[in-house]
Amino acid sequence: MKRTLVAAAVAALTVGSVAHAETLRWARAGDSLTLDPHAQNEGPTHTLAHQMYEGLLQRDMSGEIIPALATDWAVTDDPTVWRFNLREGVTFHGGQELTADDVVFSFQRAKMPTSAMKELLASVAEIRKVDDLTVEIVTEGPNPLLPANLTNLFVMDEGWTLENDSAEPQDIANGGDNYVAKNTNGTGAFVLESRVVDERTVLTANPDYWGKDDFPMEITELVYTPIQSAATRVAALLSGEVDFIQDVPVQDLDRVAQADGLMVATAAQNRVIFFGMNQGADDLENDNIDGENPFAKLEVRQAMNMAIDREAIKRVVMRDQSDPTGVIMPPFVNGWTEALDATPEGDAAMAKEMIAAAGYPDGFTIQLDCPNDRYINDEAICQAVVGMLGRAGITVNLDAKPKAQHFPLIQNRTTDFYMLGWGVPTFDSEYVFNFLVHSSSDERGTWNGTGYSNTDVDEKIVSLASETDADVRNGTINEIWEQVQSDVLYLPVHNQVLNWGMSDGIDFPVQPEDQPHFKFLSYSK
Amino acid sequence: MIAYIIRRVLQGVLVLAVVGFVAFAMFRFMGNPIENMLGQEATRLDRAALAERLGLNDPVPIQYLKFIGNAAQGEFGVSYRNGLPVSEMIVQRLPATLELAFVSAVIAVVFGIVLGVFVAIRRNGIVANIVMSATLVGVSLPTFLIGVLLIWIFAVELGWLPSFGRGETGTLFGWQSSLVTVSGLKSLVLPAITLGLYQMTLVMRLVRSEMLEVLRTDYIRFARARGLPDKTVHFKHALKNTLVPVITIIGLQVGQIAAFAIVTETVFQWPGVGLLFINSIQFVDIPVMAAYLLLVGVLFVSINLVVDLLYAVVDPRLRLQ
Amino acid sequence: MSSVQPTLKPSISSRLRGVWESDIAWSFRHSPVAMIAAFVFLALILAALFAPWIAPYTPFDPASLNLMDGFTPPMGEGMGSGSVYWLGTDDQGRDVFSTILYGMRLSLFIGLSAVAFAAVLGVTLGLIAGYVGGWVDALIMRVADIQLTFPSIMVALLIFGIARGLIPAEYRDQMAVWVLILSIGLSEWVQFARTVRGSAMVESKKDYVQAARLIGRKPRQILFRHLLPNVMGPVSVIATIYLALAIITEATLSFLGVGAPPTRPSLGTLISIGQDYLFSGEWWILLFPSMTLLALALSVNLLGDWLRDALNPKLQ
Amino acid sequence: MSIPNASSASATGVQPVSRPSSSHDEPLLAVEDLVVEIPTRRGLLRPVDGVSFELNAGEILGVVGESGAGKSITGAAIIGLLERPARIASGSVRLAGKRIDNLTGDDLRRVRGGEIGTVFQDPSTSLNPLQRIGDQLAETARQHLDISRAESRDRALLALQEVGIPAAAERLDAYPHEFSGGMRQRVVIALALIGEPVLVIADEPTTALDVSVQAQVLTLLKRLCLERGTGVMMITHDMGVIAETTDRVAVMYAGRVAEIGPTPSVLVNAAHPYTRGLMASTPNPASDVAEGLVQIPGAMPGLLSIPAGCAFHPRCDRAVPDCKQKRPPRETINDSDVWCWVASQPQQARHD
Repeated sequence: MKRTLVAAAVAALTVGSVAHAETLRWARAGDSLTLDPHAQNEGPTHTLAHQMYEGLLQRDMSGEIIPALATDWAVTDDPTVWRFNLREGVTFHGGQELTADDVVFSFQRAKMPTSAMKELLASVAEIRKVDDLTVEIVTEGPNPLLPANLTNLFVMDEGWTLENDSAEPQDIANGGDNYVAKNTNGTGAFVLESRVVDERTVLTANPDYWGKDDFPMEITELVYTPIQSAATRVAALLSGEVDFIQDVPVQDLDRVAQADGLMVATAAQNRVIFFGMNQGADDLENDNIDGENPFAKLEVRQAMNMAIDREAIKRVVMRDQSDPTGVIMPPFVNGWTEALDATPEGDAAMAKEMIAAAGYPDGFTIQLDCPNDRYINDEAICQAVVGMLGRAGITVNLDAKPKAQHFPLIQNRTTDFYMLGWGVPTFDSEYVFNFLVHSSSDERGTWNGTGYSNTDVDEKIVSLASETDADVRNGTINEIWEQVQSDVLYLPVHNQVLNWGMSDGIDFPVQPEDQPHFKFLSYSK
Repeated sequence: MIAYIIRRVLQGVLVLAVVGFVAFAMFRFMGNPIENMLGQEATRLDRAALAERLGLNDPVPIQYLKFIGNAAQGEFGVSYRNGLPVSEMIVQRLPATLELAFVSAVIAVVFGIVLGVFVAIRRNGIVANIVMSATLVGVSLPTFLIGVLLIWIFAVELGWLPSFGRGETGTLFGWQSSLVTVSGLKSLVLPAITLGLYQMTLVMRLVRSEMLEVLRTDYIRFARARGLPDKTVHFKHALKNTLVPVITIIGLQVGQIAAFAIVTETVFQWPGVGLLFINSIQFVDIPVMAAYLLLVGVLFVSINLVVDLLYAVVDPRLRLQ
Repeated sequence: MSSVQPTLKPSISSRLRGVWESDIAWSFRHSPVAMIAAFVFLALILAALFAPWIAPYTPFDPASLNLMDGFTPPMGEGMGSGSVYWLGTDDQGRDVFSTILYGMRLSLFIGLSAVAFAAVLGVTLGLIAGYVGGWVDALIMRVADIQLTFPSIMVALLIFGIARGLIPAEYRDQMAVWVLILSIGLSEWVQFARTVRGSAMVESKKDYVQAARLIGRKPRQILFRHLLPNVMGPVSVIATIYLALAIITEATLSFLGVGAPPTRPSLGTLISIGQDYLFSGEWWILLFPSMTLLALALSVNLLGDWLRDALNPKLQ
Repeated sequence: MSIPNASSASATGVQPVSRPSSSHDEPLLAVEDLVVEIPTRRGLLRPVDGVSFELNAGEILGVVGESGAGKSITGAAIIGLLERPARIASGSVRLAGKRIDNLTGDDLRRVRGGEIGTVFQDPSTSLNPLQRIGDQLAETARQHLDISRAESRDRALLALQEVGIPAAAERLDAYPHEFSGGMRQRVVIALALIGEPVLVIADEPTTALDVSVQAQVLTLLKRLCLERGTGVMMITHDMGVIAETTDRVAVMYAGRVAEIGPTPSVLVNAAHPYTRGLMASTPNPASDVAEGLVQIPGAMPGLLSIPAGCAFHPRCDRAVPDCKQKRPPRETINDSDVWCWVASQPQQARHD
């Protein structure tokens, strides 16, 4: 009762003091790993970096690409050359003027061997300065998707970086503790005030920000605290110790939404959850069928696809916070169609019959490898699927473990049946095909743990990279999807839904990549 | 005495070496740091190159020897997770853990001894029996549950105390301390109780049973027969004689406090080395895990030594050995 | 520590045992706390033992679960099947009551086995150390010191980590239980060894042991026929208290993610699942398993307390 | 083992005001019909059952009996050190005419150590192992004598010198484990006497000691008490100690006094059949020959099975029917008080 009053008072205060001197206390599960903008390619690290650094382009709160340091961009007459015009009058926090040299320097830095961002620039052959406010990026072959790869590539000040001996990105494998891992000098909306790693990072609004009239910019101080335990994170929000949290456990959404002074914002996430089956092997490691691989039979895979009751998972495990799907890409992705997304009707009895018909009247036993600290309710989803497959006659032994032990299994092709989640930062099907559909090789198919290998499909995938005709390209994408779907390459489960919990009165839509850009935040009431 | 200390220190070093080796043998089963260090776009070649550069392909004994060699020079490498020097991270985190452990140890010892003496003297009293049973509840529920329940009651429902973190810190004797600010002290309450409750119960029960033993000894009867007041008999004569086993247990429990600090720090987001350790396990941050285990080992060895030396202070009979 | 040991001589032990046991019985009859604790403990043991007959559902069989019944409140009807669940269901649609019974069975099995393992190991090493003395004693006790400085949770984490790497994946589900037993047991043997060693050192100096030695009894016979019965009192006290500790430790390990597998949850696993639902209103998932664990641990602890006092002739 | 005269004089010279004045007709200690009960689940035990005796100032009274006869419990009851659930059920204990069996709190503490000193059997367990003996002495002295901390230290030194601890000044700072058994018991005696009591209850003071030092300690205790006029209740099962030390002796059997009288007459001319049996089973200290030792048949009954009437009757070769039914009355034979139906009658063969 008392707390409610306090919360109400706090809310009233919030309403009263309009847009000035607003402190936002923000918590999520993990901390940024480094302040060096090119040293890690990882969500929370990018999120923090986005507050202080900017790239040529960025995605807004709805996922659309908008101008940032570049005001406009286009392919030149040469389809392998992109030209970017830089914004005038932009200064770094340290006062330095932004020039094309800084951009060239930053891109070259991001392509260095110790950079974590270099894969995103793999197709970039050269970056060059045209004049002080113009740069050109040359790609190896036409790359219609280049802009999508540039939204997380941050621009640093060349002089400042070199002065502080940080020409190369922080190299963890080589005792790499550098200046820019602890200090920042970006062009972004917020300036680093203080930071204690894993504990507390304080940012203040950048008074000289170029976009201070273009964005709400209502927060004056941003305090970021990682809180690892989900229960404690929710408790901190409920008790009013923080104003904004990411990663709200789905079961606590109602409680947060109903609490006085708090609300939940929801949006579909750019991440699909699915199961992979090792259908390429002659025999499986951990099954009870000798000499043959039940996953190699299409009927078995179809039956399993049918056995999974996605609606039940959504209703119970995900508390309606998921979007069941029949394809392994989120709806934002180029190539997505409603027909592909349609889920098969869950029918355990039918599935059982099909498995019997495929030669396993008594079913069979397999092992499911599942992470327990990576996706929303990952272990619970696996458990539910174990039960569903059990009713279809497949006995599943569940082995749930931390992601650090789970992912190497997929990388090393030592799992028969596994869970994986996938986000598509380029918002295009090619990215999915490259990693998940193409035959596993050094370059492509690195996350394809299914042993699936189809030369025809592989060729089509490779052709996508250099196809400049959008219609032709989309046609090929559709063909590949048709093949993938009819082969039941994966068992899609759902697209994750993002939930942010926050104080009432904050107007802040959920960003599909889970990247809050706080310059967009405004206090609505 | 000095020879004794040197011998104990050497034994301690041996113990540390063994522990370190076991730990290193275990690290390879904890997962692969590469997946966490590279983004999902990394190619197989990138992964192989990084593994090679980190020395992860070396046999365990080689990795171990490298670590020991560097550690001997005070060099613990950088964290795989965030690239910061491990020694710097530990130095930064240690005050929080030491402070939490210290406060909960004080709670455990002070309340444990006072309540222990009380329940021993009033052995059949109603209040003593209630105290005995009530404190048992504390050891009959797992620590993490007690922590979460405390958060629920005192942070969420009542809103009296913070649910996470250390609050404001001030500088005390050159380190960042929560003991000097109001919000820091408030932040300490719940984690310290969570961590200290179990130890308190243990100390209390031990003091009780030792007191009951001692109160039956001839020298206590003789002290009474000489007309010494109860207060002198209980606290000066009896309590001091219970201290040797109590010191032993407290010394050993410091290790338990360090271990349970992992759980408590996770629940309360207490920015200490325990939380750091859990983070490193999840990330397979081998340099941090190795340094942490070494630190804990050093802590245990020194505590054991201190305990042995304390015996001699408390009990003159042990000084001769 | 060593003084809890009853002062019995084997020569008259047979005569006294009857009396002694009836002493225990008397003390038991006159301790309401002990009687209630014993009743609760016995009831829980029986419930766990006969879980397959008592439990209305089979929570360890994933195929029998109806996911749509998940989060049914106590006495509520499942949305999927319409079945009524006395204590509600958890996130997987498992009947909480049945799961508690099966989970308790697992927790008790782990706890009892771990303590038995620790007791056998500790008593054997303690007897040998105390009886043989010399460098054997020094070695065993030094190992014990090292072991003792390492908190049980750490030991368990280490063993679990190693076992995880060594055991083939297909056996992991079953092995988890044995690894838990091994790791909890290994972290608890020291107290047994220390106590037994102390008693064995005292006893082995006594006339009857010297006599047995003189008439040519083998050390093993002396150890097990003569010394062992004398240390059973304190050993049983330690065992009770450690049983409670083992069950709690298992729960904590589950919280740290190295406990029983989620498809066969122990009481501890259930609690760490349940604590996710503390704020969300599904209180029954946390409350009932916690109460059961509390009842179990509390009754064992209270019995241990009573036994300690009852076995200590000086305190009667 | 010589004791400076001056010091002993000064020690005995100080007489606290609270010291009970002992008039000639009032005995120093008068125990009247003392009954100690222990309620147990098998019934009420009476380890002390109607014990009466008197002890005069400066007198050494021996209390002798087999173990379990109730000697020590009688001693503990007098200084209020019975351990629960044992309790004084009836009877009285008077010290110089003042009842002390119902004292509590500070009054009880004043009696303990201040008026009645105690010496326990085993010096190795009687002293707090963690406290310097000087501190133990000084602490006790301060408790009973109105003196300062510095004075108490002098007192402690004096006390140690009196009991013949060599280099006493240095040994004040020693811990108990640094003393031999005999020396420790001397310290215990010093502790018992430092509060200047009028009575010392010595419970088997030499039993745990080496035979070689038993006599020395005994002599010391006797001499110190004689010098100060302190009465001594000497509890022992050793007839030799009785013979050498005591003025009078009380013989206890199964929680009751069988016979009490001047030591020589009890030793030589015991009236009670049990005392006779006891004497007959003890080697005569005067002769080295162990010949003619006779065991009393049977054993002393346990507290649960004390027979009606005279507790000794099942083992008594002179028992008459009265012995089996009625508790014997007190009777004065020679100089002794005897509780027996047949003691006054001429000895004859057992009939029935």
